[in-house]
Amino acid sequence: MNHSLYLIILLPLLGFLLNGLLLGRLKKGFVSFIACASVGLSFVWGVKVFFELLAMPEGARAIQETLFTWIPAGQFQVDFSLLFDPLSSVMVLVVAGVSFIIHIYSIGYMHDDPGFGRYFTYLNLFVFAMLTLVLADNYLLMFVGWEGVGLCSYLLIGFWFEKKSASDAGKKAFIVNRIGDFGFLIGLFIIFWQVGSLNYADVFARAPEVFAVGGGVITAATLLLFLGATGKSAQIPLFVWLPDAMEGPTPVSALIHAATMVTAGVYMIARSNVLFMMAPTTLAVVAIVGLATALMAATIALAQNDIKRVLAYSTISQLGYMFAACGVAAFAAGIFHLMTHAFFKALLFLGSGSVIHAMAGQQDMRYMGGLKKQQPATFVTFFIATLAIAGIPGFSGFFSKDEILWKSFSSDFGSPILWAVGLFTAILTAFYMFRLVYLTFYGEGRMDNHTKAHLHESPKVMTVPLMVLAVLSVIGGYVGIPHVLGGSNRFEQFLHPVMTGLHGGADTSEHVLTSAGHSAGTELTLMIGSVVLILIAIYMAYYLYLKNIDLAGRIRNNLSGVHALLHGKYFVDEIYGALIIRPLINGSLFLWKIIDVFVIDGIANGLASIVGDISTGVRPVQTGTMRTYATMILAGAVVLIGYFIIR
Amino acid sequence: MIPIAHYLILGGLLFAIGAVGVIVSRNLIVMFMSIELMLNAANLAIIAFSRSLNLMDGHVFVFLIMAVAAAEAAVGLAIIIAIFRNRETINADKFNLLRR
Amino acid sequence: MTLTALAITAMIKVIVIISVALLGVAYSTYLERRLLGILQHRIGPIYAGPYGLLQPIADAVKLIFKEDFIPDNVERVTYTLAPVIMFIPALLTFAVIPVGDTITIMGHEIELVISDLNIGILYVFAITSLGVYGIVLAGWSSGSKYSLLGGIRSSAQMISYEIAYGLSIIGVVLLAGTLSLQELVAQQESFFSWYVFRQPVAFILFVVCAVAETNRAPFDLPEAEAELVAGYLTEYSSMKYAMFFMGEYANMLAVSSVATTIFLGGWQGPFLPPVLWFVIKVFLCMCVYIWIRATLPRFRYDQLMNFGWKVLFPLALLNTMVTALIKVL
Amino acid sequence: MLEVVIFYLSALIAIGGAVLMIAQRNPVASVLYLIVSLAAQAVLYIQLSALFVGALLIIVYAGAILVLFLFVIMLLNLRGEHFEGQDQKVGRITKYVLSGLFFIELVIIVRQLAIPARTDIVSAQTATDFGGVEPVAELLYTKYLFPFELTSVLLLVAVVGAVVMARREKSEKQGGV
Repeated sequence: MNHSLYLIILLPLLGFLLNGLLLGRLKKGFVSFIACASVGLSFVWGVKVFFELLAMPEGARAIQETLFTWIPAGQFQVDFSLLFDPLSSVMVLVVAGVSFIIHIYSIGYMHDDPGFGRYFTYLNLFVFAMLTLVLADNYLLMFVGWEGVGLCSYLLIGFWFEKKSASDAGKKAFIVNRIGDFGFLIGLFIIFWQVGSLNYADVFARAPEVFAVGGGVITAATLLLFLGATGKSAQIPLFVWLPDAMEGPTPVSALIHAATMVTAGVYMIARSNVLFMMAPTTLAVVAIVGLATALMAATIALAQNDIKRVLAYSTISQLGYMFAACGVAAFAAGIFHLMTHAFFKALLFLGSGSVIHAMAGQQDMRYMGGLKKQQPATFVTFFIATLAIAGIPGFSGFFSKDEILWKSFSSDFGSPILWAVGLFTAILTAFYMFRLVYLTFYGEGRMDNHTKAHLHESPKVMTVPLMVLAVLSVIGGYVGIPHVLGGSNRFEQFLHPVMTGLHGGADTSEHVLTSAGHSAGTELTLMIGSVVLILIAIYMAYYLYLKNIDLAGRIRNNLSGVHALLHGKYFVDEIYGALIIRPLINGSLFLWKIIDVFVIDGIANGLASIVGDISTGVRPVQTGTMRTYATMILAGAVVLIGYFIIR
Repeated sequence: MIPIAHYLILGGLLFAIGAVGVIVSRNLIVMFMSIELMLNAANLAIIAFSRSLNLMDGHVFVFLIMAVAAAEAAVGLAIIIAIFRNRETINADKFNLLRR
Repeated sequence: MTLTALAITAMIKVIVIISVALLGVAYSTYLERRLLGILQHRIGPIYAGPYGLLQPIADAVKLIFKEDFIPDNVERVTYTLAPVIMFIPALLTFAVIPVGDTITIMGHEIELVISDLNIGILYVFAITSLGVYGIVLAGWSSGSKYSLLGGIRSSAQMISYEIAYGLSIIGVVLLAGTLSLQELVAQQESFFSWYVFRQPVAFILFVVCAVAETNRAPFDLPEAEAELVAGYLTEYSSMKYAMFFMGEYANMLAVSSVATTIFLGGWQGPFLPPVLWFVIKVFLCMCVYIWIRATLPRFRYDQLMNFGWKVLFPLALLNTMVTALIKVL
Repeated sequence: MLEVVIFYLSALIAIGGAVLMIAQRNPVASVLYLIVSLAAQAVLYIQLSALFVGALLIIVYAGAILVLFLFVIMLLNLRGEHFEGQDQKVGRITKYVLSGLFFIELVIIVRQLAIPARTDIVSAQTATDFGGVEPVAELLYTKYLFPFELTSVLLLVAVVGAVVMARREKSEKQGGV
C-alpha cells in the first residue's frame, strides 16, 4: 500500500520554494495562504497516514518509504527514505499541527512586518527540515534535518538582523549548536565505524552484537550523541543560546524554541533508546544533566523580568525534565511530556506574544499588570496553559509531569533523590509561572499612559490559535492517564513497539514498565503530595506578587546576593566568556599577531620574493615578440629530437 | 627510382628553411608563408612515404592538410589585416604586448 | 613506338600546336577588329593586304619598334615578368586540348593532343588559376595607383568568378565520370549528347564566367578606361603591352577551346575532318566573344561582384546539387 | 636517368625558391619565389605519381592561397620599408645554427629509418591508377569520410572567422573602439 509519505515533507518544501523563489512578488495574503496551506495539508496528510498506521496490527506499525538512493558509495549506501512509526507519527503530528497553528497565528502577528514573505519562507523551510529530521529512517538523513532546523533557527532568530542583538543571538545560537552538532557527528562516525550502517533498523538490530553493554565505545558514542542533544535542546552546558534566541519573533520562539526544534534532542535520544539502554553511564549522565538543567533554569526563571525570558528558562527547565525522563529509561514519558509541553509552551509563548503585541513591543513584566480586562481571551488561554505547566490535576501537564516524577522515583535507573529534585523544580515552576501571571494580568497596570490607551485584544487570527492550543493543553494529557488513576497509559503502549531497548536488552521489560516493587499506593501518595506542594507554591506566588508586593521586594533585598546570582543567570555567559571566549580571542590574537604575521607571512613573503628574484632573472627571455618564441620552440624541438637520437 | 630518403631529406631541408624563415623574418606575411612552406615540406614527406608504402592514405592526409592550410590562410590573413588596421604595421617585432 | 619517336612526335605536336595557337592569337585581333567593324556598321582594317589580312603583322611591327618605356618607380623584375606570366598559362592550356581524332601517319598512331592527361580538367583549372598572377603583378609592380587599383580589382574579380567557373564544370564531370578531356570528347559523339544540351545551365555559367575570367567586356573592369585609365596596363608600352594583348587573346582562344572540348563536342562532327570541326567551333566561340563585346555595356564594379557571388555562385552550386541528385536517382 | 635529372632539378628549384623567399625584403617577390618552389614541389609530387594531389597543390596554393597573400600585400601596400631594424649578429647566427642543427637531426633520423617497401601489399590500385582522382576520392568518401566532412565545417568556420576578423567595424568610422 502506498502511503505517499513524501507528501508530508514535500508540501512544506514546495511552499518554501514557491515563496522563496517568488520572494517579494506575491501579495501578503497569497504568501500566507501558500505557507499555511502547505503546512496544513502536510498536517492533514500526516493525520491520514496516522490513521492508516493505527489500522495496522500493533506489532507491525511502521511505514517505510524509500524515495531514492542518496549516497551510493561502495558498501556504504544511504537512502533518502522515510520511516513512519509510532514515535515519528507522534512527532509529525505535533510538529505539523503546532506549526500549522503557529503559521495561522503568525499571519496576525507579523502582519505589519516588511519581511513578511521572508518570514514565511523561512518558516516553511523550517517545517520541511523538522519533518525530515523526524521522518528520517537513518541517522544521516536525520542529521540533514538536524542541520536544517539549525539553519532555520539561525535565520529566524536573526530575522530582524538589522538589530545587532538579534544577529548576535542568531550567531550565538548557531555557534553553540555547532559544538553540539560536532559531537553528534562524531557519535555518528563511531556508530558507523562499529556497525557499518546508519540505518536505524540495521543499527538497532546489530547493536547488541557489536557493542558490549556498558562498554566504552557505546558509552562514548551515546555521550557524543547526547552532546548533540544538549546543543539542540539547550541543556547544560550548551543552554546559553536559548534565552538569547528570544530576540526572534515570538511565534518563532513558540514554534522553534519551545515546541519543535528544541525537542529534537529528546526525540533523537528516544529514537536511539536501544543504544542508550546499552550505556547505563550515559543514562545516568542524561538524567543528572537533565534534572540539573531543570533546576537551574527554574531558579533563574524566578528572578527574570522579561516575560519571554521567563518562558525561555521555563522551556529549558521543561526540556531538562524530558531528559530526566529519558535518563531514567522512561522514554515514552519523555515523549509524552514533549507533546504536552509543545501544546502549553507554544500557547504560553503565543499568549506572551499577544501581550507583547498589545504592549507595543514591551516585554518587561514590571511595566505590565492588569491585562486581564483588556485581553480576556489571551488571559484565559494563558491561564489554562499556566495551570497545565504547573501540573494542576486535570490539565495535560499534570499527567506527563507526574509520569516523569513517578518514573524517576520508581524506575531501575531512578532514585528518590532524582525524584526530590524533580519535585522541587516542579514547585519552582508553579511559583514562577504564577508570578508571571500575577505580574502580567493582575493588579494595577504599570505601563505608561500612551501604551495604556493602546491596549487591545489581539485579532481573531491570533486568538483562535490560542484557543485551539488551550483546548489541546487541557485534553492533551488524557491519552496517557496512568494506571493508578484508572487509565491504561495508552500513549506508552502506543509507543511501546519503538522502545525496543526496553524489552530487547538485558532488562526484563515488565520490570520497568510496571515498576514492580513499588505499590500503587506509593505512587498515589507521591502524586497527591506533589500536587499539594505545588498548590502551596501557587499561593506563595499569589501572596508575594499580588497581596503583598512589598514583601517580595524585601525578600529580594535581604537575599540580594542570591537574587543577583539568579538574575544574572548564574553568570554562565560571563563564565563562558572568561573561560572559553577570552582565551580563544587571546589565542587567536597571538596566532594572528605573532604566528601569522611573522611566521606564515614571513614564509609566504619570503617564497614570493625568492620567486620574484628568480623571475626577474629569467624575465629577459620573455621578450613578447613572436620570433623569440618561435626560436625557443625550434630550440626545444632540436633538443628533444637530439635526445631521442642520442638515446 | 630515386630512393625515398632523398625525398625525405628534401622535405627536411625545406622544413628547416621554413623554420629559418619563421624565426628570422620580421614580416608577418613572410613568416606566414614560411609556415606554409613547412606544411608543404611535411606534405612532400607524406607523399613520399605514401609512394614507398604503396598506400593512398597519405594522399588523403595531404588533401586534408591543404584544406586546413587554406582555412588557416584565410583566417591568418584576416588577422593580419585587422592587425594592420590597428597598428599600421605588420612588423612582428613591434608586437610585444605579451611582455606586459 | 620507340622512345625517340615518342619524343620526336611530342616535339612536333608542341611546335605545331603552339604555332597554330600563336597564329590564332594574331588573327584573333584581326577578327575582332573586322567583326566589330561589321557589327558597328563600319569597315575596320582592310588596307594591309587583301581584306586587311596582313594587319596583325603590321601591328606587331609597329609595337616592336615603339619605345620600350619603363617608368622609374616600378619593380623591374616583376614588371617585366608580368606580361609573360599572363601569356604562358594560356598557351599551357593547349597542352591537354584534343584537337582531333587519332590519326595514322607512316604506320604510327598519333593522338592529336600533346598530353592525354587523365586529370585534364584539373590541369586546365590549375593553369587558368595562375593567369591572375600576371595581372596582379602588373598592377602592383607598375608603381601607379591606377595600375594597383586595376590589379586589385582584377584579382578580386578573377578569384570570385573562378569559383563559379570551376563549379560549373563539376556538373559535367559528375555526368561524365571522368576528368580526361579525351574521354569527354569521346562521350559527345552524337550531336545531342553534347554537354551543352545535357548541362545547359552549366554552359551558360561557364560562358559568363569565362568572359569574366578573360577580362573581356562586359567584365573588363580592370582596364576600364573611364575610371582607371587602362588599369594594370597603364604603365606598359611597346612589346610588353603587346604581350598583354596577346595574352588576352590567347586566353580567349584557350577558353574557347576548353568550351568546345567540354561542351560542344570537341572535334566531333560529320563529313569534315575532325581538326576542321574543332577550328570551326573555336572560331564560332571567338565570334560570340566579340559579339558580346559589341553588344553589352560594361558592368559597374559592385554589380559585377554581386552578380558573381549572389547569382552565379549559388546557381552553380544549385546546378551541381541538382545534377548530383539526378545522377544518384 | 631522366627521372634523376628531373628530381635534382626540381629539388634545386624548390630549395632555391624557398631560400630566396625568405631572403627577399620585398614580400611580393617572396610570394613569387614561393610559387616557384611550390611548382617544383608539384613536379616532385607528380614524379611520385601523386597526380591529383599535385594538381591540387597548384590549384589550392598557387591558384588561391598565394593569390590571397598577394592580394593582402597589395591591399596593405607593403613594399618592404616597414621592416627596418637589424637583429644582433649573435642572435642571427644562433638562429641559423639552430636551424642547421635541426636539419642535421632530421637527416640523421632519415638515415636511421628503415624505410619499408610494402611489396607485400597487393593493393587494389594498379600502378597506373595510383595517385589518381578516383582512388583518392574513394578513400575520402569511405575510410576518411568523417574527417572530410569535418574539413568542410572547418572551412566554413574559417570563412566566417575571416569575415568577422577583417570586417571594418561600423563604429570605427565614428571614432569608436
